[in-house]
Amino acid sequence: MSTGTKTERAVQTRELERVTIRFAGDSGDGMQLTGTQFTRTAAAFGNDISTFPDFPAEIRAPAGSLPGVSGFQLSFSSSDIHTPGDAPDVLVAMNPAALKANLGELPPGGALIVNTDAFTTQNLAKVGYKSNPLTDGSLSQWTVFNVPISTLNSGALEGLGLTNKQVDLTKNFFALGLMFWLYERDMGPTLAWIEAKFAKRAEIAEGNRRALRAGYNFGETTEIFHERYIVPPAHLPPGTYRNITGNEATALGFVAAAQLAGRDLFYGSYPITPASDILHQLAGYKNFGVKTFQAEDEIAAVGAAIGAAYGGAIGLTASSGPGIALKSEAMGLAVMVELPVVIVDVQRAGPSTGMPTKTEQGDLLQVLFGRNGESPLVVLAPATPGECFDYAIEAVRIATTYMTPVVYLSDAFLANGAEPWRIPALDGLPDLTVPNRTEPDGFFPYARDPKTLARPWAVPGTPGLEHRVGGLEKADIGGNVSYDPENHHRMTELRQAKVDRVADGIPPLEVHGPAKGDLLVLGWGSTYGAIRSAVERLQADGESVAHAHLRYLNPLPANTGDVLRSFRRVLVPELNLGQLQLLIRGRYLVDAIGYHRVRGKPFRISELEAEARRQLAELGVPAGSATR
Amino acid sequence: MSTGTKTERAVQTRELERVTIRFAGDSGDGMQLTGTQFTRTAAAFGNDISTFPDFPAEIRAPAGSLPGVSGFQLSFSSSDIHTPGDAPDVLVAMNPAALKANLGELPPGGALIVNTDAFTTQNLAKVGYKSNPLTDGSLSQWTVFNVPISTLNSGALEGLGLTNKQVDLTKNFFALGLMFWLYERDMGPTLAWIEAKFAKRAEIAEGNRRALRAGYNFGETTEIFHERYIVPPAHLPPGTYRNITGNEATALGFVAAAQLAGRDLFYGSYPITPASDILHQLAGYKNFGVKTFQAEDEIAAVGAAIGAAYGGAIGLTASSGPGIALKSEAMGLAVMVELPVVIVDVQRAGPSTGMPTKTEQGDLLQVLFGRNGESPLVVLAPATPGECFDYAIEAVRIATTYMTPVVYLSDAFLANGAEPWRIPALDGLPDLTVPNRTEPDGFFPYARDPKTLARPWAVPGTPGLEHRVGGLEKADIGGNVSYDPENHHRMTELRQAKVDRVADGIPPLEVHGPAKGDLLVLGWGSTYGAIRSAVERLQADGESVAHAHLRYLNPLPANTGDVLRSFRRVLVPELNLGQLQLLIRGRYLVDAIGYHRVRGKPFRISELEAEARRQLAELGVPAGSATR
Amino acid sequence: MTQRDGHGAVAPPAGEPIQLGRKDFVSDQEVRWCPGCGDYSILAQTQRVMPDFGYPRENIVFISGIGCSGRLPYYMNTYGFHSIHGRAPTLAAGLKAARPDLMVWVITGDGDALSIGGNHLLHTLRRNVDVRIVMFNNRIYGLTKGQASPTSEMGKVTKSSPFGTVDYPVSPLAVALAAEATFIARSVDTFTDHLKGTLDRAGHHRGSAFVEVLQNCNIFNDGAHREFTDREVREDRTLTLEHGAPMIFGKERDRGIRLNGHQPEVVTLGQDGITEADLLVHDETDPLIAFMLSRIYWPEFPVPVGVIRSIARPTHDQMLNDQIAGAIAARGRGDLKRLLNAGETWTVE
Amino acid sequence: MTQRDGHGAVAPPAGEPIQLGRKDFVSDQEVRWCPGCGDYSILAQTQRVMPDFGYPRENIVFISGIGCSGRLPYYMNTYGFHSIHGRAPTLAAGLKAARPDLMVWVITGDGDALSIGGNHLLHTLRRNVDVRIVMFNNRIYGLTKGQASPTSEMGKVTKSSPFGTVDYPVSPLAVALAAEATFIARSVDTFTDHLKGTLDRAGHHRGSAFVEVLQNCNIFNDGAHREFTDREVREDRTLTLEHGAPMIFGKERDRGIRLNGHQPEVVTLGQDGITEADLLVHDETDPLIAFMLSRIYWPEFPVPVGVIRSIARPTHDQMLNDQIAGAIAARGRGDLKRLLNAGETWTVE
Ligand SMILES: Cc1ncc(C[n+]2csc(CCOP(=O)(O)OP(=O)(O)O)c2C)c(N)n1
Ligand SMILES: Cc1ncc(C[n+]2csc(CCOP(=O)(O)OP(=O)(O)O)c2C)c(N)n1
Ligand code: SF4
Ligand code: SF4
Ligand SMILES: [Mg+2]
Ligand SMILES: [Mg+2]
Repeated sequence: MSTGTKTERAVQTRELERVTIRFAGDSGDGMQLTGTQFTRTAAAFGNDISTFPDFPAEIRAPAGSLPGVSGFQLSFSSSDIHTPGDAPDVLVAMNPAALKANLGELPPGGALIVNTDAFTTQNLAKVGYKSNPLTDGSLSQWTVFNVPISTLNSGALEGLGLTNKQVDLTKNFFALGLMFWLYERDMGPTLAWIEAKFAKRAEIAEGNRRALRAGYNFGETTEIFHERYIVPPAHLPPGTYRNITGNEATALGFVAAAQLAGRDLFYGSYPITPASDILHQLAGYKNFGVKTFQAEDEIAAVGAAIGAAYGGAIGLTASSGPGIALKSEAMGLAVMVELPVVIVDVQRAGPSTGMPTKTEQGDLLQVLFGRNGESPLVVLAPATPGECFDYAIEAVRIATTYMTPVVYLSDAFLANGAEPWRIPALDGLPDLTVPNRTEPDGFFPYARDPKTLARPWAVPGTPGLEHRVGGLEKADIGGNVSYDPENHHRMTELRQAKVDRVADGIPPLEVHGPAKGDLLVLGWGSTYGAIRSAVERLQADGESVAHAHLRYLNPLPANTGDVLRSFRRVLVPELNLGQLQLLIRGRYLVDAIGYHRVRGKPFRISELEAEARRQLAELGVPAGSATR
Repeated sequence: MSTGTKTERAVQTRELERVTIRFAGDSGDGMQLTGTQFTRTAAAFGNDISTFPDFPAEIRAPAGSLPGVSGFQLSFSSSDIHTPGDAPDVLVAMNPAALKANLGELPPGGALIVNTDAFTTQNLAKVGYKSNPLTDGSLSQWTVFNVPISTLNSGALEGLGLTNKQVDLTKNFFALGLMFWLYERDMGPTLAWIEAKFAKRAEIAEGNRRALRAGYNFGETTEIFHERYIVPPAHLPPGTYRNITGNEATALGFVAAAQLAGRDLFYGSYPITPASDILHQLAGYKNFGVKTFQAEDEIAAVGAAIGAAYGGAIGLTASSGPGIALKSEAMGLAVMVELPVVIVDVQRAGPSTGMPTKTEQGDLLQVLFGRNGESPLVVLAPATPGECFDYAIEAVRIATTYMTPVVYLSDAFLANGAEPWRIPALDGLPDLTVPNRTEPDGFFPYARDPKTLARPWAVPGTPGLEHRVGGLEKADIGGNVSYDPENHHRMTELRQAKVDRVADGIPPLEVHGPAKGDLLVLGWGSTYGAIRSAVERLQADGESVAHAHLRYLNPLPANTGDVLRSFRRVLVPELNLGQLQLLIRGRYLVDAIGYHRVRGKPFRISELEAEARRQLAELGVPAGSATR
Repeated sequence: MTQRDGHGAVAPPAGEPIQLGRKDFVSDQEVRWCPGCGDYSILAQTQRVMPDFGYPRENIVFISGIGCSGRLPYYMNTYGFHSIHGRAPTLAAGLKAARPDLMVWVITGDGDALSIGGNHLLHTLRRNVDVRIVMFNNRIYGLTKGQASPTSEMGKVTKSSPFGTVDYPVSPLAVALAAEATFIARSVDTFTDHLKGTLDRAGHHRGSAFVEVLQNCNIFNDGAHREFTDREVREDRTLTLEHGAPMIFGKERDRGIRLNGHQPEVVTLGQDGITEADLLVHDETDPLIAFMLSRIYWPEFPVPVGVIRSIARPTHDQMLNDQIAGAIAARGRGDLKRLLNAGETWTVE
Repeated sequence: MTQRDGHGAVAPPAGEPIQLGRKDFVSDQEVRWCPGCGDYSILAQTQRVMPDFGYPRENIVFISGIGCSGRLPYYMNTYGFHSIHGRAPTLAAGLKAARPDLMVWVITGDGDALSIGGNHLLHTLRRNVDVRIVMFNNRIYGLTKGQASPTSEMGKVTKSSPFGTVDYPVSPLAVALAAEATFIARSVDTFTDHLKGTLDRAGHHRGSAFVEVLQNCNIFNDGAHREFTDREVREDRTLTLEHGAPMIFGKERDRGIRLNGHQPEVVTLGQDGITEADLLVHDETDPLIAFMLSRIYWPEFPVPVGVIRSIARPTHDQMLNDQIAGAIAARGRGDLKRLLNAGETWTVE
């Protein structure tokens, strides 16, 4: 795993399989940008990557305060990875607050690069340090690199004529440059980025360039580092790649889906963290015919999406949990009028306002059941940032094929996390065209396709199909308002049956690992990476453990029950108190065990691994000696 | 069961245990009033009664049309009854539409009293009768009494100077009078009602009196009836009784609860069928200090209730399914701020606008799960109109004891159905006083009572307790905003634990019938009467069948699992597609079977009986030979 | 009259002019309002006026909320959507953005539009979404059987306010004006020709048109507007507005509205030497006149009916679609392949 | 000044007058707005003005929605409730109805109050709920990082409108006036004394008081109001209102507002023989003046600041509680036993 080489300055270069870095600083320190630049560079180099941006709810919390700490963790690797890493190998701490907030997660022996200039008495006091940790010996279990980043950086920028504040704003690039040196990375992509970004402000561009180079050169010249590290490119499947976050992939996926369907995309939305970026992005795609509508609230947003779908467009709306709660009455209307509306829920930590920037999987039962009456709709959940693209297309396919609202569950971790994404070839994407009804003969608004049970999409403007829809119960086939008791029962069952039919057209639940065995770990959504990694560790140890990950939450794949019953035990880790677990137990009467953590953070691989081992132990499987 | 006696005109009087009458006519025909008058009279006479008003959504649908038919079914009995009867013994049909809409439910041999005057060619055509059923022989399987009600009635009112329209409006009282004669009832209560109601309009009062008497006298003098019937008083437990609908009992219950708590009742609401009557009623109780607030929408209504609870009042709001959907975001706020708000959901048939005047149990999962994040609250459901009173008090007790929002699930059938209600003695009602926090020493907004886990109720106006609450996650004990990951997990668990604690203070789930056996029929809410009646029929046949009825849906009574596991099979009949069933299966891994009908109507006893027999047969229990 | 009615009438589709009559707009559904309800007349005028717009039936959509008024779409032989309480304008906004070729009407009630739906009304109007919003104002909740509405008068005894309401009523016209609606009008269910004429103007307006129709609910609020709409008194107690004409009213056309300072007052022509020239001249483009008209009411004043305001402003869907056309012109029609491959990419062989 | 400020000031509790200072209203929470945000000044003035009302701290409640503005209650050493987006007025209405003894403030933003919460604002104001609503208008969504708000100017480029907004902005004052708010005022974050004075007037008003505070968001909409609030220009570009005084403005106090017909215009004193007597005199009770003031803005006009409107109308909680008192007087205090036993009853022995 490590091969010694030499640089000019007789510094060792070690090869590592995987490195996890966390940049942490004040929200004003540009840590998100720093992390993103490193990520781009690593991705372009060919590493597999995974990132976890973690920022405060405050726009600008008081400088130097604990709530103001902004962090960006990225993991890059020469092998296939699924998560941004449980814990950093290297922590870059730009001030005492960043140190205090993050140190607990740096394992003993981990490297700590500290901006010593920020460790002033005042800054230390702000976060309650009684003495300076850099000097009081309390950091002895870590490998500490003390770097006066601010001083070195302002030295490098001297004479440029920038204000102190402007100079200070570049110090993150000094840190970035240093990390580039340490991991033998090319500064090219970042230099190009600076060029483009500050095209009109030459001195700022120059400042950033100098800061970056100064950091790099500091690594080159200082004596404090004895090793550099290289993480070789990963063996990713061939193709053209880009880096993508879940929100980006979601936006692109819906643009693509609309194109594949040959229809306009109408996006009605009201800003809310962490869904807003979808709006920002879609608003820029005007030349794709994407119509974005920032509504007065979430109800108006979904109402407008329903109106657009009624008119024949792809009606899309997105929000996060609190906004989804507000949309629920109108989602029920979409169920009743059977129109293809897609509702994206980028989940965040709840209940209520909760912790708006943090992740959670708390809305599964809300989207399944949070409407009056029997109101079934389809629920999908992509598992990785890249999959967000695929399931956007899938959501539109299902919505238009079955004439049903579809909920698409993302979360803050997926939304903001990034991974390399193999750009799909256009001809590999499905044809999503479905015809509008145009033939007046034999037209009935609630007549159904015998296979899909879809009713016709009969859009205004079509001569001879004039008809009325609405939220009152409809007569089967004819579609007029009906209070007939048996009709209501039949329609209620039909609406359910239609959603159940979707199961006919989806792939079976796949099992990663043995098809039968001791333990199945069942997950959904963004916990994919952590579960997969934990399961692979156990599998590497020879345990009879498998991973299955649901992308379809309603309806569930037809083979779900069989899969569950093929294992002695089923463990369902969720970032909630057991929502899928309840569903699985209720549907299949399988005594699924839950593992629940709601900390606003993704799972750590290690905790899932430990929990799985605990379950195996309970089953009486001695560690490492599973049936093979 | 029947003893022949003679009246003057040599008409037989037969004694019956139970009679079910359905009055049906145009919505303008006053059928609801007619039914209510008969109900009052029967109740005051001492019968057990149960009623089922069933009216159209339209205010006044076109006269004589099918959608305009309004019905009122009542059952009165000399024994304990639980439902308004599966099918009427007597159908009073005021016009062809009423006949057509109701005939299907009149069993062969049933009595049919028809207003022949309304069977004009035009009226027949309106509802698609090709020929007159009164003369074409199609009614041969029923006992038909042709009465020219309109003609007879206008004859009786001649000379009073009323307009034709006014005269026509009294014909329902003619029908009522006739039914009073047929069932040997005293006209006194209705005459008194007329007196009071039309105190200021003497000629209208006289018109109604004459119509009533004319109907009665018609029975006395006509030759067409050969028997009269008497249903003796029931053996109800001693006490003072009144007739009460679920909505009335709900309103009274909350007024009583507020008095018992020594606090003001604040009721924020937005009108919606079938919950509006609670507003109408509470708005009249101003001298009880009840403050009603007709808000601009359901969100404002629950927001205001939260504000009032924050101020130390009993904060109450009510709606039906669509309005509850709108309230869901704010209900999540109530969970987060842990304030005692009670949310009443008078369920109606859904999804969406659905069938607004019809009943259903479709909102159980909505109120349990229809909020973002992990957002637990308490859910109760009274089973009979009378219990609506008790559970209003219970809802307030739980809300204030545990400082938690409580959902109270009623439905259209409970809301509008009536039964005799034994008025409770005041000293039998619980003391609901809970102190506000006043002591500043050691005050923390989120410190918890060790037993109930309730946080203190610290209302504005209390010196020294100034503090801030809100929808962001709170630090344990201290209550400041906290983004600490472990704190969020702990608080999420604490909120859940608090709701779970409620189970410590509620009665165990009772089993009516054997404690162990073949079949348990498990229900909740307004299906109580039908289930109980069906189970009693089976028990009378010696089957090993029991009935258990949940009033507490969250948390479930502690012994629920044990009860379920004491039976070979569990049947869960619900007016939805299996909501409690899913919950029970998921929680207890019991293979509960569902019986689901969503027809906007209560269950028939007979269908539940049949279903239970089917289940027994599947278990291999030969009919009538169960283990005893 | 420079600025009135925007960019001319909403354009019906090009091609053969369509010859339709009132009957063509009558659906096969049985009408289910209470006998005597004012809604019948509004429906009749709506059906009568439709042929004037030259749209084929299939290009016309009626969207309603919940309330008695909300049933109207069932009776129109066009496309129709009976949505949920208060939200009809949101569906209309989405539909119109997606389908600028359609003529979209919103049918709503005083509760639907101003209570639960007040915010959508405000925002739809301020955006100038190209829809015609017809609000049936019976000053009561009809469908839910008689509770107070936001236009119910203070102190009104209703089912929900047995001691009288304590809520000050809102003026629908004032709300529309605050939203800077580009077209605001009022008519009365029983003023059949006036109503038809008003709907006609609304139908030809480009942008949001808000029409308040005073409507009688003979079941729960009978006679709500009777005092000034009854046949015998209506000419004396209403003020029929006409752009560019002085504000004259009365059976004898001898009374008028004059500004005293900037306050309106009722004057009698011929008295104290007052002539037509002293009267306020109605100007549909003048916001201060619109404001004044939104606040005068019986009994202090005659009730203004007709077009209160009509100005031009680009519509929401037009601007939205212009942006799209502009973006396509500037950047070319979006190319999916290019989009997916945008930004930094790298290739793994 | 007859009708102004209702029934006099909101009454603080009787008893010993309370001596509190600004510091008493500073909570122990660290303030977390961006450095340089206008919210700091609004907070400071709010804390400064509190002692003037004579209420003990525990009788004051601040309720906010979501937004940067929504954090204010954390910093006030009173009772506070940080509710959900747009709904603060609803909580305030319930609280005030239940507890008329409390002084209730609502803190909101332009998005919170006028976008998602627009309807609650309208209804709270029309009911004259006795709360003071302070709306921080930075013409942007701050907390969600820079989307357009309902007060963002047309065409504004924001994160959510990279091609410029197509939504016509609303005037908060016009909405308040349409709701017949009994108190309407405007001030500016940096006009510290004026702001304090305005809050003082609002605090003493009985009934709904709506105060728009123009606020700078230096992160997402820096300089939104700079053109007329910068120290050098503010006197020339704002119009400070005073009841009963002519509308004069300008560093030299040589400019004024005059009505031309019923249209406002800016005039220069001394030019064309114009004197103070020609100018419009501000009258806080005159709705037409309020309407006119709600529509004039920079650059065509100076921006009016101060109390636009102040009239008297009974408050919602007062009427509600009067009904209760009346019912008790008429029927006696409700007797639970009698209530339960009301109507027809019968006894089974
Ligand atoms: C979310 C929701 N809340 C409440 C209702 C009940 N509801 C139906 S119509 C209506 C008010 C009707 O009043 P208005 O808009 O004036 O119409 P009208 O019936 O008078 O024509 C109400 C409260 C509903 N259907 N949905
Ligand atoms: C139901 C809901 N929708 C959306 C949001 C997200 N959100 C929070 S604040 C805000 C707007 C803030 O703008 P404004 O009211 O102008 O306040 P400012 O931050 O500018 O002070 C939004 C959209 C939310 N918290 N809840
Ligand atoms: S209730 Fe009133 S508004 Fe509704 S249909 Fe009847 S008369 Fe018309
Ligand atoms: S984002 Fe704007 S409004 Fe919010 S705190 Fe920062 S400067 Fe103030
Ligand atoms: Mg109405
Ligand atoms: Mg703002």
